[in-house]
Parts: sequence; structure tokens; C-alpha cells
Amino acid sequence: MELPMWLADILAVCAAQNDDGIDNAEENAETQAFIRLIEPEFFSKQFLNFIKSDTLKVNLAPFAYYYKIVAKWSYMFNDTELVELISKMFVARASEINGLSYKLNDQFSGDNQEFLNGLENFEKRLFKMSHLSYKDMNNWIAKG
Amino acid sequence: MNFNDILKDFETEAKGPKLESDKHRADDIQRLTDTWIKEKSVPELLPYAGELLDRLLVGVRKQIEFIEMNSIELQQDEREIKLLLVIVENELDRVQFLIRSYVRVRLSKIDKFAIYLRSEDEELSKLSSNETVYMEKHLELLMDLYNSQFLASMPEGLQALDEVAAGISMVEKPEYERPVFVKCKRDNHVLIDDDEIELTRNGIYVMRYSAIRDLVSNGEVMVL
Amino acid sequence: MTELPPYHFTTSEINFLAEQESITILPRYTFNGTRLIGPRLPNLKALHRQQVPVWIALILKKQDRCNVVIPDWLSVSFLKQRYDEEVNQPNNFSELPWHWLPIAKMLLEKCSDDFIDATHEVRSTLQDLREIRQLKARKGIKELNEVYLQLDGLSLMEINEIRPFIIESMNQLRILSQSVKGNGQFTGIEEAAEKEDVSGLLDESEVGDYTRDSTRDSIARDTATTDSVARDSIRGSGVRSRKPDTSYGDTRDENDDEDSDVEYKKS
Amino acid sequence: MYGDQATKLILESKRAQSLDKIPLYQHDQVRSIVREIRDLQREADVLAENNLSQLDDSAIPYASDKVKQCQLFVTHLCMRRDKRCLLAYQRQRANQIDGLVWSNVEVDRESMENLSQHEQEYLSRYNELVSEFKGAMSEVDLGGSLEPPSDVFIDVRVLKDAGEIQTEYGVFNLTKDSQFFVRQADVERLIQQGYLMRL
Repeated sequence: MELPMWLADILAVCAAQNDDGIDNAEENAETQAFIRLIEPEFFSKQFLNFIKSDTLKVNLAPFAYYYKIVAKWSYMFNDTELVELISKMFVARASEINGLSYKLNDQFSGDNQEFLNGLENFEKRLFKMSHLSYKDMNNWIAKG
Repeated sequence: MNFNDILKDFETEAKGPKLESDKHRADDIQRLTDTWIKEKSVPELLPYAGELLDRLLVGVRKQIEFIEMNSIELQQDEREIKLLLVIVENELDRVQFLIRSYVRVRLSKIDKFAIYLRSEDEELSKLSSNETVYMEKHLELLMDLYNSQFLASMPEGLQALDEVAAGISMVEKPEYERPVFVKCKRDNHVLIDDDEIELTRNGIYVMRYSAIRDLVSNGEVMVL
Repeated sequence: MTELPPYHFTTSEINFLAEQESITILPRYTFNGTRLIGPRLPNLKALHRQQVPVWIALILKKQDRCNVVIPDWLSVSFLKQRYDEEVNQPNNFSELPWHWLPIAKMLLEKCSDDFIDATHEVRSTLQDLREIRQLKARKGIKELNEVYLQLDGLSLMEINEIRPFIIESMNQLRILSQSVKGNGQFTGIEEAAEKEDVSGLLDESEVGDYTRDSTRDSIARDTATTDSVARDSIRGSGVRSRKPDTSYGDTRDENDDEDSDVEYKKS
Repeated sequence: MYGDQATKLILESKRAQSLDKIPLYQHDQVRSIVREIRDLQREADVLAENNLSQLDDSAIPYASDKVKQCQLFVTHLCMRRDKRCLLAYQRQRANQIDGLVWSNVEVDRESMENLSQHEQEYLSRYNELVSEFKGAMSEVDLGGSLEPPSDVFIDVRVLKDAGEIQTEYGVFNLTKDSQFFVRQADVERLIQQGYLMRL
């Protein structure tokens, strides 16, 4: 079954309790989470391998909030490996974002355009902010 | 008042009262500038610089009077007094800008963190009395708006505004963990994730605010 | 609509700060000082050097009341020397005044006749210096991590230029790393969600469906935060304090980039 | 599904953030979410009652108990989410209204009509509050520009005869081709209207 994350998240974490909710070690041992999350495609081995080999080519745009989802997922499953991999990916992509945001004309083509199209929402915001800052600087230098 | 201030006071006392007021004023603009930068840069609301502002506002009033007095008698070709007024007015604009921006930055933080601020005495004590009045009244207006728009027609159990639903609090707090740029006035060290990090004098660092919050508040580290 | 975050300073604000710095002038005429809110403007005597804030110097200059003594560092030879240092020490920024960019710009614009060196030469040397330093700063960005960055020697205007990028990126890395170090607290996640204020909630409401085999498992559309208002009646929840999470050092590799001037240290 | 209406409202909010104007208040949307919340509450009440009555009944197997619990839990979560979306929507609009108040510009009729009646009331009350706050620090125009001052005084040349203007610095007779050194703020309008040119 498909659930929105806001619901799935809490259901997966919260255990059902067959009493009035008194925390009791014995009971906790017997309890189970309401639901079990199925590993989504974007955390599959295949996808993660793609991230490793082609960090800048990965299209994250379809997963609008990729980093937020990673943070939630890692929290739930304490997945340190995932966090490490994704952090590395982020650094690589962020450097590229910074490099492109520095370009003065807003003309992007080929690989650059493809990379920008593949950004997820936080990355897009980062790009825009960085671009605004560089622009402000260049306008200031040109002024007067 | 810290040790340096006390030392400075001794210094000025030795030079006599006439210099003291001047010296004080000289520092006040610098203090205002620093206070503004700090308030803008850090994620939390800082204590209101009331005494400093009061002193500066007296200065502002005096200069406004000065301009009014002198500009009335001003003749077209009195370049001398005109130039003087230009300088006075320029400075006035600069000080007014700093105060305005400082007050507005604070207001936006107060609006954002209102519920959090009023829930903790320590936080509340950072507001001026005017700010407290503003915060309470603004909350009241918002409350009325929510209530009349939809909240009142909801089940009673749902009418609170500070609950923690699905593990996420509705109360917005300052992002203490957000990184800030700092410059160190002397060698120091901080702990981040159990790692001890050496800070060298004049070094410029970016690190999470929570790690250097104390050093910022005692002035050993300058936020940029 | 993306705006720069509130902690960011605009170039005009940094310029404003630079105008508060002191500079030496040589008055052309005698001029009685005046009381100001800040330090008094002293009486100016013709051809007697006097220190005044840059903004006053520029007003006097505009009225032909003074010449500005161009600081030593605004000479071609000094700047060229700094440029060589930048080239020879790829891991450091050379030492320049805290406000070198705006002060150089203002003086070149408004006091060009006070320069001893040819201003076009000063300009082009400044430009070279700026470019090599900017390149270094941007290279340092590859050292982004969740703990800290060290950028000794950068001036305020240069810092400001890269500030939003660095702060937001480091914050993202910090959120990611804390998501697995939270130890039973929602800390990292909660902030991840709250970070963007109301827009955070707006953002996360977008739907995305992800499929794996035949089972569908949608994980987007999460929302988290909302600004809200307290009532006097507080229901049990109260305010949770969110102290920084401390946790053991992480396992990132130490890959100091030789070419970078940004120190990145990890114990 | 429950929550869909709320998601729509939030998307509307997101859209509104990128507009210069505050869009029309979504009365119907808000009402239908409130209705959804009440429906959920009724459901929750029923579920809770059933749960209670089943507590003593040992014949009911554990698993079904758990299903009921889950149902109840989900119902509550949906209600709370709905509510938070409403709050976020309203807060975002209130923020925009606040911005309008601080910007010091006359609110035109069209913008006013996009606000709900309660929002209009909020606007006028917040306006009062802000005036009160500003009044407490009259030495500084708190509603003024947040841009740092630059060129407080400027040189201007008169392009068209504009008669006399009165400023703090005396009276200027603006005859064509004459030049003046004036406070920028005093002549901003004349420059815009083409009477003066900045030099």
C-alpha cells in the first residue's frame, strides 16, 4: 500500500500498544510497528551504485525532496552508510552547483543544463541563492 | 560590563570628564554597528541593547534639533554651515539606518519565534518592554484571526497551537545548529561532535552557532 | 521566489560598513569641526593630516575641501606583491585590509586624482588579485563538511559573497549526519523539516510516488512544520528544548585537497 | 484520501509565495477541510468507544485490537495534519499582510477584496499595532528604507521650470538650467517627474 511520508513515518516508528500506553519493558518487547516500510527504489543498491559512479548525472528532480527523505530514512533505520554516501554526493553536486551559479549570464547548455534540470528542490534553492549573491557582487562591482 | 570596559572607564576618568563623553560616544557608534551585525548574523534573538539605544536616541534628538535650528537661518551661499549640516545629516541618516535595521531584524525574529520566546523566562528577558507589548498584541491578533477563520469550529481537543504532532513540534525555535562565520579574537577551542577544535587568533571559521554561542556572548569570538 | 536569507548582508550593507573605517585626509582649507552623535569631527587645518571616517572624507572630497591620502596598500607595487604571494602560497590568502574591496572601489571612483600610481594599473592589479582569491575560495568549497571550515585571510566582502552557499550547504550536511546520530531524538529530522519555515511545509507537500517492483511505497508529501501561535492553555506537550546533539566523531575519510587553501582538519 | 484537500491548500500557499499580490482567500477549501476534521473527529469518537467496550472482552483476539488502535491513531494523525495545513496557510497569508502593512503603501481595492473579512480586520488592527510601535521610537522612522543610506545629498540640474520648492535647507527657485546641491529625499519626486536631472 502507498502512504504519504508524513503518515508512514510515524506509523513505522510508533509501536502498537495493547494497553493504555504504559511503557513497560515486557510489553514493548512484544509490540510491533504498525507498518513496515518497503525500501523505495531510490535507496536500492542499483540506484546507490549509480550515485557512486555518476554523481553528477543522477537526476534527483523527480524526488523533489531527496535529502529530506534521506534524513528521515536514515533516522528510522540508523543507516550511517547511506548518510555517508549521500553526503559525499551532496558535496560533489554542491561544488558543481557553486561553479555554475557563478556564471554571470543565465545561459546554460548541454551537460550543464542537464545537471541543473536534475536538481532536487534544496539544490535548486542553493543554486538560486548562490547565484543571487554572486550577481549582487557583480552588480556592485560594475556600478559607478 | 566586562573587564575591558572597566579598564576603559579608568582610562577616561584619568583624562577628565570632558573627554569621557566624547570617548563614550565614539564607542557607541561602533557598539551599535557590532550589535547590528551580531543580531543579523546569529539565529537566536539576542538581549535588547536598551542602554546603548537610549544613549544614541538622545544623540539623534540633539542632532535633529541642531539641524532644525541651523537650517532656518541658513542663507543660500553659506557654504560653510551648509557643509557642516550635510555632514551632520549624513551621520544622522547612518545612525538612523543602523537603529532601524536593528529594530526590524529583531521584530522579524520576535514574530517568528514568538511562542518559543514567551514560553521561557530567559528568552522573554531579552525583549524590551515595547517589544514584549508588540509580541503579545501581535499574537493576540493572529489568534483572533485563526479562531474566527477556522479554529473555533474545530473539535476542542484540536485547538491548541503548541502541540507536538508526529514528533514534530509546532513551536518554531531558533536554529541553534545553523553555521555562522566567526573571527576569533584570541586562541580558543571548541567541542563539536566530541571533537576538540583549536581556534587560532584572527582565524576565520564557519561552524555551528551552538558550538561557539558562549564565546560569542562573552566577546571572545566575533560573528561576521 | 528565492530570496537571500536574513543572515546575509547585501553588498551595499558591506559597503556601508567600509565607510565607517578611518582614513587620512589632507584638508585644503581650514574648517571648524562639529559635534556628531559619534566621535566629534575635529577642526580641520589646511594641510594638516587628519583621520576621519571614509564617509566624511568622501563628502569633503566631493566639495573639494580635501585630498585623500591613498593608503599604502592601494599601490601597484604592494598589490603586485600580494598577488605573487597568492600565487606562491596556494593554501593561504595573503593579508589585505578587512574592507579592501569596497575601500579600493570608493577611492578609485571618487578620488582618482589623489592616486600616485596610474589608476588603470591599480584597477587591473586589484582585478587580478580579486580573481585569484575568488578562485581559491571556490576551490575550498570542495572541502565542505558538516563540522567546520577555516578561511583565514578572506575579507568581509569576499566572505559575504560565498556566505549563503557555505552556510546552507554545511547545514544540509549537518542535518544529514545528525539524522543517524540523533539517538532517539528527532533533532536532525525535525530541523530538516523546520528549516525552511512555512515554506518547508509547503515544499514537502508535493507528492512523489516511487515504485519498487509491484509494491508502491510513496514517501513524499511529508510535511512537518507550521508557524503557530500559543494559547494560554498549554496542553501537556510544552516546549522541548533542543540542545545540540553530541555524538561520536564520524567516519569521513580525511581527504585534504592539496590544492586548497581552505583548511579542513579532522581529528 | 484524507489530507488531499489540505495538500491542495498548501500547494496554493506555495504558489502564493512567488506572487506579488495576495491571492483570493480560499473559503471553500478551508471550509471543506474543517468539515473533514469534524468527520474525522466523529470517526475517532466511535472508534474510541468501541475500543473501550472491547477492553473487557477477552474473546477478541489481539490482532484485531491492534487494527482498531491503528485506525484510531491514523484518524488522529490526519486531523492534526489537516489542522497544521490550515494554520500554515493562514500564517503565510498573515505574513504577507504584515509585509503589506510595513511597506507603507496604500492597499488598493483589488488586494483588499482578495482578503477575507477577518483578514481585512486583521490588517487594520495590525496596522494600528505597528503605528503604536513606531510611535514609541519617533526619533527613527522605523518604516523607512532598509537599504543603507547613500548619497544623502546630490547635485541636480533643472530641466524644466518647476517654481519654488521649500526644504529644510531653505527655498530653491528651480529655473531651467540652474544647478543645486540638495537632499536627495527632497527632490526624489521631481527627478521622477522629469523636472530635475541628477548629475
